[in-house]
Amino acid sequence: MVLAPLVVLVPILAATLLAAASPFAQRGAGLVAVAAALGAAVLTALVLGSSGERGVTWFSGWHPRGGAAIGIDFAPGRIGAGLALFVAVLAVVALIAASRLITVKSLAFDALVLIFVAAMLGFAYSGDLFNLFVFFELMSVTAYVLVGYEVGQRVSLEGSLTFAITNSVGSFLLLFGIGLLYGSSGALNLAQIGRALEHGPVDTAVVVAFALIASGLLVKAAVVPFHLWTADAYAVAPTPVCILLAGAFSELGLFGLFRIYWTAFHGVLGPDDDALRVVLVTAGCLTGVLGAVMCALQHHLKRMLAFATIAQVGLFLLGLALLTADGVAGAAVWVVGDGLVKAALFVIVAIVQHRYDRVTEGALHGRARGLWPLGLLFALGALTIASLPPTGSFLGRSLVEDAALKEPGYAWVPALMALVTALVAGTLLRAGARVFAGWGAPAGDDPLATDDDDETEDERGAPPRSRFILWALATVLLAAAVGWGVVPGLIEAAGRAAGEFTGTQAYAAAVLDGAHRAIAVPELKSPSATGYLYAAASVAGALAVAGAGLAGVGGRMPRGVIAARERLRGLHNGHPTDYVAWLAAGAAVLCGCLALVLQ
Amino acid sequence: MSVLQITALIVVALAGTATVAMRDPVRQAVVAGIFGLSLSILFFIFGAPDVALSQIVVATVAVPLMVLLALAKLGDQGEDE
Amino acid sequence: MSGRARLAMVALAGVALAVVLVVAVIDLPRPDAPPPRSAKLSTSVALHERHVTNIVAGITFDLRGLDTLGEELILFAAAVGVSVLLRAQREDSTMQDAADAAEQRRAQVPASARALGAALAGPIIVFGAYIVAHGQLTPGGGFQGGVILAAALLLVYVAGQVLALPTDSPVDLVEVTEALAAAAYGLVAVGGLIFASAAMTNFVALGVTGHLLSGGTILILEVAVGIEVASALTLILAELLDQALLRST
Amino acid sequence: MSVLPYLVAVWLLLIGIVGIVTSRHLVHLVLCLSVAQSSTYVLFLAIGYRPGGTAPIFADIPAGTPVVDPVVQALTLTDVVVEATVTAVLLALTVQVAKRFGTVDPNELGAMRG
Repeated sequence: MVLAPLVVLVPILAATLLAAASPFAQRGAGLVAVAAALGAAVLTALVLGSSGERGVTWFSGWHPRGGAAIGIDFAPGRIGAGLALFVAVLAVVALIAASRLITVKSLAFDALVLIFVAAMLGFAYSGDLFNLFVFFELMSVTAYVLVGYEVGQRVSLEGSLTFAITNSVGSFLLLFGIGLLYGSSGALNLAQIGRALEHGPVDTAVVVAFALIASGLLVKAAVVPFHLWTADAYAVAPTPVCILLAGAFSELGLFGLFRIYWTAFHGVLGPDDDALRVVLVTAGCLTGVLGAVMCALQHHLKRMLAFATIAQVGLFLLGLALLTADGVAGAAVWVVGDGLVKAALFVIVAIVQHRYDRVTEGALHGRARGLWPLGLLFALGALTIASLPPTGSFLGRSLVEDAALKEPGYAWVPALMALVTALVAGTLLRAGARVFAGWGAPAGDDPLATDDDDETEDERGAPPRSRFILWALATVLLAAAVGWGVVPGLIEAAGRAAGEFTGTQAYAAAVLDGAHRAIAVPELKSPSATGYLYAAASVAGALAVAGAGLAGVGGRMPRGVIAARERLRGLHNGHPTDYVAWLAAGAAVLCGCLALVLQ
Repeated sequence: MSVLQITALIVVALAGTATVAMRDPVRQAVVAGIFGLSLSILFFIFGAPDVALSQIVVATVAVPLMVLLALAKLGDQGEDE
Repeated sequence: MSGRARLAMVALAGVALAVVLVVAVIDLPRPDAPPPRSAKLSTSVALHERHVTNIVAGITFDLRGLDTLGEELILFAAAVGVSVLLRAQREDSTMQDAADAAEQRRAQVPASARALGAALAGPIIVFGAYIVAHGQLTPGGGFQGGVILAAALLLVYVAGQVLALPTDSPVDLVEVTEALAAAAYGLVAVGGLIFASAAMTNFVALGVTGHLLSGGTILILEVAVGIEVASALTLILAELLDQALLRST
Repeated sequence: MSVLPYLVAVWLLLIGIVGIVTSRHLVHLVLCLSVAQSSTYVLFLAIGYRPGGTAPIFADIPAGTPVVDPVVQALTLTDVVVEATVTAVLLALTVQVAKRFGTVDPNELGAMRG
């Protein structure tokens, strides 16, 4: 396995060489960035193809001695390798979109995107806890800069600053947790930590270490109450960056958390996983519901998509928090399908924004009638989020539903997921109908929504030839999102990958002893009648929500509801100090809950 | 644990608190430098000379220079907050 | 949220976190526990198989070299990022203003100070280079030496030696150097893949433990990191300094 | 007394967070962040420390001498660099915010909200 290190090194070398060439500003060097991303995509595909139980690479060739690691390893497994492939594909999409959307693009932008991507790929592969932190920081630092790339905008700068402050605090919590864990286990390699803790007592240091690591990663994943920075940053980032942030960045936070859980903590916390499940499922529910409600209150299209991302992250967390291989398989399929749709929707919004210089529902009302084919694509994307069969989102969601129905006491999860997706998809449909068809009452006056002077300068006035590529990109992404659900053999592959992901002992044996152990592969079924029923409910709900929105139901709310709504919106006030206070409170609650329930 | 170590730890805790408590950014930059130096002394005492050297160059050269240049940029605005 | 509500919230959260964290740290093994096996193994591997006397350097640049690559890239990304964030603004104001201000400033620096700066810069550069090159033997290394080098370069800058040159070319030069130094680290990692069995594996003669030219690729990496750190920090400080100079116009 | 280093680490983390939340000036906030981050240095080095162990440098001590844990020192080195770079990026953002919008008070941010 010489390939895995190259996956990270290729974009890194391309980025540094691009930066070295930047003072000479050669035209066409942007192609180098796309080529590097394509190269990384091919390499990740090869790694996925060859990653099985033996897919462990030790840097500098320092293999573990007597079960103790001395170096750093890449041990992606099929889930990590698959996620890396997905990230690399999104990177290609983002860089192509960037070449059309950002006119004052410097080579520095391409270099930063490539470093960002390299960090995400390294994060997906690494099997060492501290190394995960290093890639996590690298991801974050580049993301702060990329979000604030359009320094001319007040909102971009503020979004970037808030993002940087809250995520820095999150990373301190993560690092503190890593320190506690090293103190208790004497190891940094995930597999070795798992073995060291396995037979020990569940002591407070271990539980608190888990809670702190979870807090740090949930900040990245945008889970309530750590999510407050997310919409501020995602709504203002350049669209190519949004594709990567909304499609993969948050999801990587969840991936990191559950990878650490399954490799390092499952052995010691596994016997109490009922309690852990309750805590994590609760967080997932809150995130899904809050994200969906906030999404419905937005008029700014990119901010709407940002809250849609938060809501979906809550649902992915629900699937993963079941702590079963079934849930992991479902979430993995769903994440990819959803990321593709999200990317397509961001591209569509960018086309509209770029054409009309506006990005709020009210200002765009009926203006985009001429772009009606794009409106159809947008509607298809919205319905995909409501898990229209046979899309990838539908397949992933029905797998998660089955996983929830298998767990006693979680039969209500499918209904909640249908509710959340209906609300999110309905909101998007409402916005699409207003923008592309001019249907319904114009969006109400929204004192808090940003005015339209905040248009992104850099995305304005690109050359006209650009449009074809963007349209093609949106179409291809949507086609991929639909096609993802009917890929032959996907269910079996996801099941095997999830079985491997959750096989704590087999992972440790592969990493530390180079030995092969059998894994338990979950039995997954194709979507059943129940799955179709929930999907139909979701789609119907989405249409109802859209209809109600267009009919102006939102404007005639009882006073109490309006007050509650304003309160909720007031929480997302853009003050980093408030956000950090919520973050600290969330971490305290998580640490306290876990310390109480797991002892 | 030796008296030296205990003293260094207490000094670090106090200097950290002072850094947070100092509301005026220029003075705070100075106190932060002292805090950084006290940390590096602590690292020396705890057998980590490499980290101590890094901490010295970061706390006495890199960060104060960056902060003071940034404050120079902010100018009067920063003073009266 | 009002200031008071926020304070109350963070106070509550802080107290709760304090209780949990204190209970957690009390649980940690006491210092008299034996050191972890991985740590003992790392020490003996670095000393005997990597021929370095400074174990921390051995771990930083070889056993955990991937972390250090990531760390260099964080620095690289930050330097590129700071120039992206600040440059857009610099282009708003005319470059001429900045150059004029610099010229004016230079005139204000007494000749004796400039001479002192120039005189000090030499020894500091030698000292920084010494620290960079001996990292595998004694405390110090690329990072620490690199910061010292950056300080020396800044001294030269402030002393007005460089400002006589056209304004952007030194910064460009630093940018290119910085990117190439970051690339060098990546290339050494790839070199391990080509000349040895795995990425980042040493592929240079290890030398005799305790000698200056020992440790194989570690010395190369120390130098690459030294250059990277010096140029990245110079770039960051120069961007901030330009900002400060702009204000005086 | 052997828990004292750990307690100092906890204290620095919490006081740093309190400083961030109560901050009225972005530069002050950035320095509070660095205080919070320094808690992790203290924690790591405290975990690696062994009474009687010397620094892990075999330039002038014989091989086999008990030393403190060198791994945590390598981690802390990385951490120190990360802190300096994050500080640089945050200060650059602060300078831009101040220059363009005339405020350094984090509570006056939030052009986009709700």
